[in-house]
Amino acid sequence: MKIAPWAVAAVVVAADAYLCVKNPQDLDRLLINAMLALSAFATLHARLLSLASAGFAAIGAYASAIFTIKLGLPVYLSIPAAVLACAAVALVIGLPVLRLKDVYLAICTLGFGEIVRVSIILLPGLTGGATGANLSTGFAYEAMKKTQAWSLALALAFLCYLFWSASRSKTGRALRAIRENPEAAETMGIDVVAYKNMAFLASACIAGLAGAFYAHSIGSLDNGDFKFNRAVDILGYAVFGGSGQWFGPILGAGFLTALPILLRDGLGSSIGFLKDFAQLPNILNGLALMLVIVFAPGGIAALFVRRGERRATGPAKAMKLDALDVLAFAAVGSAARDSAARGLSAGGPGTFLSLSGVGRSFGGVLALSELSFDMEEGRIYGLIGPNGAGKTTLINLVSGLLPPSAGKIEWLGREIQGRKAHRIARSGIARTYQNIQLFGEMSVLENVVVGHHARIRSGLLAAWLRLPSMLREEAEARREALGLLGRLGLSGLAGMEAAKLSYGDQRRVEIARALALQPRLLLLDEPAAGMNEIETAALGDFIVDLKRHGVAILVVEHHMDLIMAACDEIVVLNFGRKIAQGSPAAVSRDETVLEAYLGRE
Amino acid sequence: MSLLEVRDLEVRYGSIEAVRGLSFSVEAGAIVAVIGANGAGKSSTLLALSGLVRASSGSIAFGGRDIAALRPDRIVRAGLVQVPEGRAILAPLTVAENIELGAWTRRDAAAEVAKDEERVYALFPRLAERRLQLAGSLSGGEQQMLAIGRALMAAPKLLLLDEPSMGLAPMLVSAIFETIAEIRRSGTTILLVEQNARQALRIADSGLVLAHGRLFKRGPSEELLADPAIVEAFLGKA
Amino acid sequence: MSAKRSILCAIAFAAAAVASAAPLPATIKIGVVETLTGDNSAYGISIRKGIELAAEEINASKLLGSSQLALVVADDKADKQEGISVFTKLINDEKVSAIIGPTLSGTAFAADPVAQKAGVPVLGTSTTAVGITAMGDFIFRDSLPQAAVIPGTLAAVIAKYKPQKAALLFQADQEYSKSEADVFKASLAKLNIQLVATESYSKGDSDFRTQLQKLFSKKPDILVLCSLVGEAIPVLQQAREIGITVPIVGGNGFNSPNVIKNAKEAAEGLIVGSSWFIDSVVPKSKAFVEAFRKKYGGDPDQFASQGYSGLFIVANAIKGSGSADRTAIRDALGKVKGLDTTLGSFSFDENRDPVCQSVPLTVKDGKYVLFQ
Amino acid sequence: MDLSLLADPVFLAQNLVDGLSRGALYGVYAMGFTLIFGVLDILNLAHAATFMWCAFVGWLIMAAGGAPLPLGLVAAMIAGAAIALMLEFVAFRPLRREGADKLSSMISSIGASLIMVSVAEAVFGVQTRRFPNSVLNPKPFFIGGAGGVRISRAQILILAASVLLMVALGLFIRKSRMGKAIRAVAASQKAARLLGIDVNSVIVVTFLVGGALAGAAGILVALLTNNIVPGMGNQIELRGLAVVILGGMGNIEGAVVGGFLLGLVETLTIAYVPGGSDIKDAIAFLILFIILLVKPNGIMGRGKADRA
Repeated sequence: MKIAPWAVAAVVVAADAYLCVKNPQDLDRLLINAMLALSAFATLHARLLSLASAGFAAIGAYASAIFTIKLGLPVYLSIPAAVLACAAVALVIGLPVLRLKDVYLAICTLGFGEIVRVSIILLPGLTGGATGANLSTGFAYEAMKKTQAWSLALALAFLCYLFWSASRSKTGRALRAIRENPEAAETMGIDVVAYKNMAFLASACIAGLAGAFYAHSIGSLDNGDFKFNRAVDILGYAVFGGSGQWFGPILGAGFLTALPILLRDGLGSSIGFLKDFAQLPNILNGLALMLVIVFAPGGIAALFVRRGERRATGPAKAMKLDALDVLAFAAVGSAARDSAARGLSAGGPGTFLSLSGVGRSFGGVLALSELSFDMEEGRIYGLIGPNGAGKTTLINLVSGLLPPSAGKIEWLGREIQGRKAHRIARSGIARTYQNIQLFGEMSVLENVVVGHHARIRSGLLAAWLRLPSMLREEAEARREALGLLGRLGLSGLAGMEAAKLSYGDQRRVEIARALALQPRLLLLDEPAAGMNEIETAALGDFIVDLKRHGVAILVVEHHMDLIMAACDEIVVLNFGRKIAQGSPAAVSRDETVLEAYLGRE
Repeated sequence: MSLLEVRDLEVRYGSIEAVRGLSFSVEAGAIVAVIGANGAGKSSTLLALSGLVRASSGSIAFGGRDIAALRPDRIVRAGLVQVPEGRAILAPLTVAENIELGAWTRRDAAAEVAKDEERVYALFPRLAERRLQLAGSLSGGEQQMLAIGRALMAAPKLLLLDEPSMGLAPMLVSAIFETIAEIRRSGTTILLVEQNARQALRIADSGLVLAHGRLFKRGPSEELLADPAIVEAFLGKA
Repeated sequence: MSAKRSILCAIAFAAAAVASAAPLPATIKIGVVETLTGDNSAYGISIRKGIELAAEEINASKLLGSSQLALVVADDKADKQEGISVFTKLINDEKVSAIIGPTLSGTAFAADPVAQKAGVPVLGTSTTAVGITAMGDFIFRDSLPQAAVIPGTLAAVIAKYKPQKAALLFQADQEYSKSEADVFKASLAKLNIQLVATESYSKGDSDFRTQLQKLFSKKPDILVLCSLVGEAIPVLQQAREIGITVPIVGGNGFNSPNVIKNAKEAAEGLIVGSSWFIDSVVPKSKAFVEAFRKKYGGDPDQFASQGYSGLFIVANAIKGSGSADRTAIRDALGKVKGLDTTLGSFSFDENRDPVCQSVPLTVKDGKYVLFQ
Repeated sequence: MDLSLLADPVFLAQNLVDGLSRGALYGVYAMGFTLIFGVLDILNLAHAATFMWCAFVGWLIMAAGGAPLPLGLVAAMIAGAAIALMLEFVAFRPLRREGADKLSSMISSIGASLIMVSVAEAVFGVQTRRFPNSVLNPKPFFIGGAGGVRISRAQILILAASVLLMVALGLFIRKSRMGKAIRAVAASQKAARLLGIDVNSVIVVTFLVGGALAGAAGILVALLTNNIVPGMGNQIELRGLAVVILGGMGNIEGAVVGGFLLGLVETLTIAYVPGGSDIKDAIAFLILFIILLVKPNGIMGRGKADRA
């Protein structure tokens, strides 16, 4: 069923406007809920299923109440102070809690809310305990009431601006990438942990702000204000509105706040049989919730996205690598050299990549053991061996997704074993995956632009200020990415949603994305899987071309034609051990290799 | 009458047309290879045959009966079984349980099923050794064997194999192709999608060449292997 | 019958009635904001029944002459924001002359200031927390604060059982139960009874055996329980189940026909203090119970009674002031003295809190009787 | 620590009995919840409302209709299965399609829960409903004389039922043909489809079983606490979530073990920690925090690979 998204948004906005004109008290409620929804969005968007918003709102509410009543701080100071208190708590609990996944995080953060609630009860001197804190007799209350609605609206508008501008910057893109595929994001040079912490912190601060406003809007607090149901409601706003776009949660909060009020006012409670059926508005509310979510299962905001962005701009061209614009491509190579020179010139000659005694075990089973070999700059290395020989494990070790359990990996003269994957990616090692790991719901172009993450210097502040330098960098990144796509014959697909591409095209996008990092070393894990002989051969040519432009390559492949044609040197693994190393010709004659892997005709 | 008759099949994903008006048939007892470039619509065709994606138009007759609108489980029950790309084994279940579940749709006697189970373990002795191991702990090649063995348990009349050699070591690739040939000898018809086109055509009786969602060429394998245009576009130098 | 008495009482307001000559409007809207859905709706629904009964009687008896009271009922959902929203709606859209409610003190703390600011009198019929009426000169209540009930109850208990040691159970996260427990603690200290153990539970608990067992292990002479109606029943039953036989003194939550009906023999001997009970000999009360049974087919509880009386108090204030004007009603409410209600002779003190009787009761043979 | 109490063995034994029966109650509730999560990866937040409705159905049949306990138990389980089936068709199946956010199902279940609780309120009112003594004699047994350890019939029933249900469900999931199909669907719906398993009907069975477990939990909790109200679901929901996480999402035995653990910890906290009853709610989650820090997949969680 087709639903016009703008019509939905217009209906929600109109309903809310009507309500607020009719009953200005509902404006506070609406704005506070929208703010809470944004706080849930901040975490949800970073792939954190956190239900901590209610807990932080409680902290913000009580903190600002305490600052106002006990310390006599003016409201315009007590609210920011409360936000700072939330930030402090978020920093402390974020560290351990953010390691948890999905539902585990959700329940743990629910628990956090419960602990906050119990703490409120247990600190009667500070919070009034179970009997609650009452601001309504405090001097700040009346003053606050007068300014409440517009200061709240202003704060929300400001938050919206921050989210809007951030979403159109590298920060927003990085968060989208993390949402889609945190592991791939990490290997594209994005510090996933830092971003998640940032998102959690932002969520806590926004929730705290909303809570502080709540305290001053309501004038009294008790421990029941932010209990379990509230936490679920807040998450509901964000999901219902759509967690893909920043405006989704606001629409969601607008809808879900307005609906019960409209039902209440529309039905009244003094009419006929409804008189003794006070539950009817609640029942209809639940029904409406279910109906709407069925028609907009990705949330209201998802209705917007499905339309514009994801249309193919033309059919995919066959991979015509012979038409490669060598001159343009040279730019990639030289940039790669630049980036290498920029960051990691410390290494002495001869230590491009060196593995010595590297091993890795999983639950006692050795996947790799005692592996040593060196790579030189600008050469192509093939890594072959039977399934389960440890090839992908090796790639994971070099790219930093796994720490080795033994041994040393030296890259440009520095030991990098155990270093975080995003740092390794930034130092010039890019990779692709055996099972394609694209950011599926992002466009092909966006996927590639993610590769520019480390090179875009403009941070969040620049994005918020919309500095020209940041806009320029963004435009530049897009231009370069489009160029790269063009060279891989993918420019017609730039606007397509990556997940909708065919298997082989996805592989090419993955390679383009890796190249966007301007790597000195490219790790390719079965790049030709799903390609036919012709395409495989073209890929081989392409790899050789990359080498010519200064990129070293380690390629895992079962297509022996490609390996034999492209590689300068081949390493053969079997049961986690190196059984041979040498030129293609030598390896293909090696008895052990024939025995273990190639087989004899 | 052919075992499988596909007429004017179309498959769309939103605005993308993956398969456009494809017609072909598969005779009982044959191996038919489907080859073509990436995005030519091979996997989409198989998914439509298995009912995992709905054909937007066209008919699929299997054993004389139109199955285009049937649910996936009904299609399996009718005897059309697929081993999908990426194997789709049940990682948290044991090998034996995977095999056992392969016979889910069968209603014949337990003894028959048990006999088939032994046949599968005989075909893949590696699996017999690992009966109680979790399927997720198998190597890629063993997982492929398991996926095929499991599909055989459904006693298929037509077996769809999507890229069985993908990601396998060269030694295993030839082993898998040998197995496929052996399965055919036991009477099962096979529709084989392969990127490894040359090898696929070698064991197949005939081939279908797809391009951009359409049938580009069809014919006996030897003919296709000898066709310069096909060699140029899909097989590459030998 | 009852209306006659009300008219008699209203003579006290004659002076005010004469002062304002303008006739009362044909209908006078009274807002009723109660918790009608959710866990706490037992109170709200009960109050509403009492108020609606009162409205029928007032309108039928022409207490206000040709004027009729029209109730505008709204559900506050026990939610602060909803309470504020509903108050605003009633005040601005419905132009009510006065509001009765809300059900819970927490909601009152949020919503009453709205009425105070708009100059609309509010009468709480179930809000007992400290500080409710301190919110402003438009805020009244007819529910006795706990401090007015508990010392008397405990004094009666001491007179009979001479206890040395007491143990206390209350709900930690519930404002009503908590403040009731605080009043009990203060009163026990004043009466020189040692509080040997205090335990709590929280909302949602339904298994209290461990807490009771722990209290029991301290061998108290009396057990004080502060629970809302919902928990009162299982608390009582479980206390008896684990073998507690000492006298049990219950808070306000135990003063409900529901407790007797459901806890059955476990309720025997329970002692509660209350401004009202079902077998009250106050004449107004007898008539009320009869009328309530006739209309609803069940027994009223204390909340229904307080709601019923609440509307009568408001109606009498309207009659007294001879005006539906909000401020005039406020002024007349402040002057209510010795009004005959189901709660006995009723007055407001200078803090707009109720002054009326409170009696200790005990359960005997499945009925509340005076405790002696 | 309250040392005078610590020395009392009867008090300790009493607390163990009470703690285990409290835990059994959490466990039975959590079992159905975790089963549905394991298969569908969906938090069914209407599970608590299902549980509540079953308690009412049991009450109607036994207290109002005069049926004996076994009949009431069966009726409650059937009611649970029927309600869960309805949920699957109304709240979950319409959302089981491509492009649907997993969390959308959660929202839909919140909507369903809101409706179910509101309808119960409208139908039954919010007053406490109770079983008459004829249903289950509330007089406890005392082990070791009058001053000994008290154990009520309801406690015995719930302890026995929790272990029995755990074993039965474990056997069903591991050994039966349908159990294997359920695990197949849990592992990969696509793979299950390719095996010819009708995924929808397997999910229906899952909901039936999960609902029946909610029904059993509803009636057992109602018997133990003898306090049946429309809001009784809220009371166990949060604890249920904690228990499910403790045991590892989707792990049935884990849910029961987690239930026992939480029940014991809560009870012992109340019993032995001064002021323990004030902090018991926080203690449950503090322990959850600590356990998850050490074992991020729960005490019996072995990751998704061994789920269901």
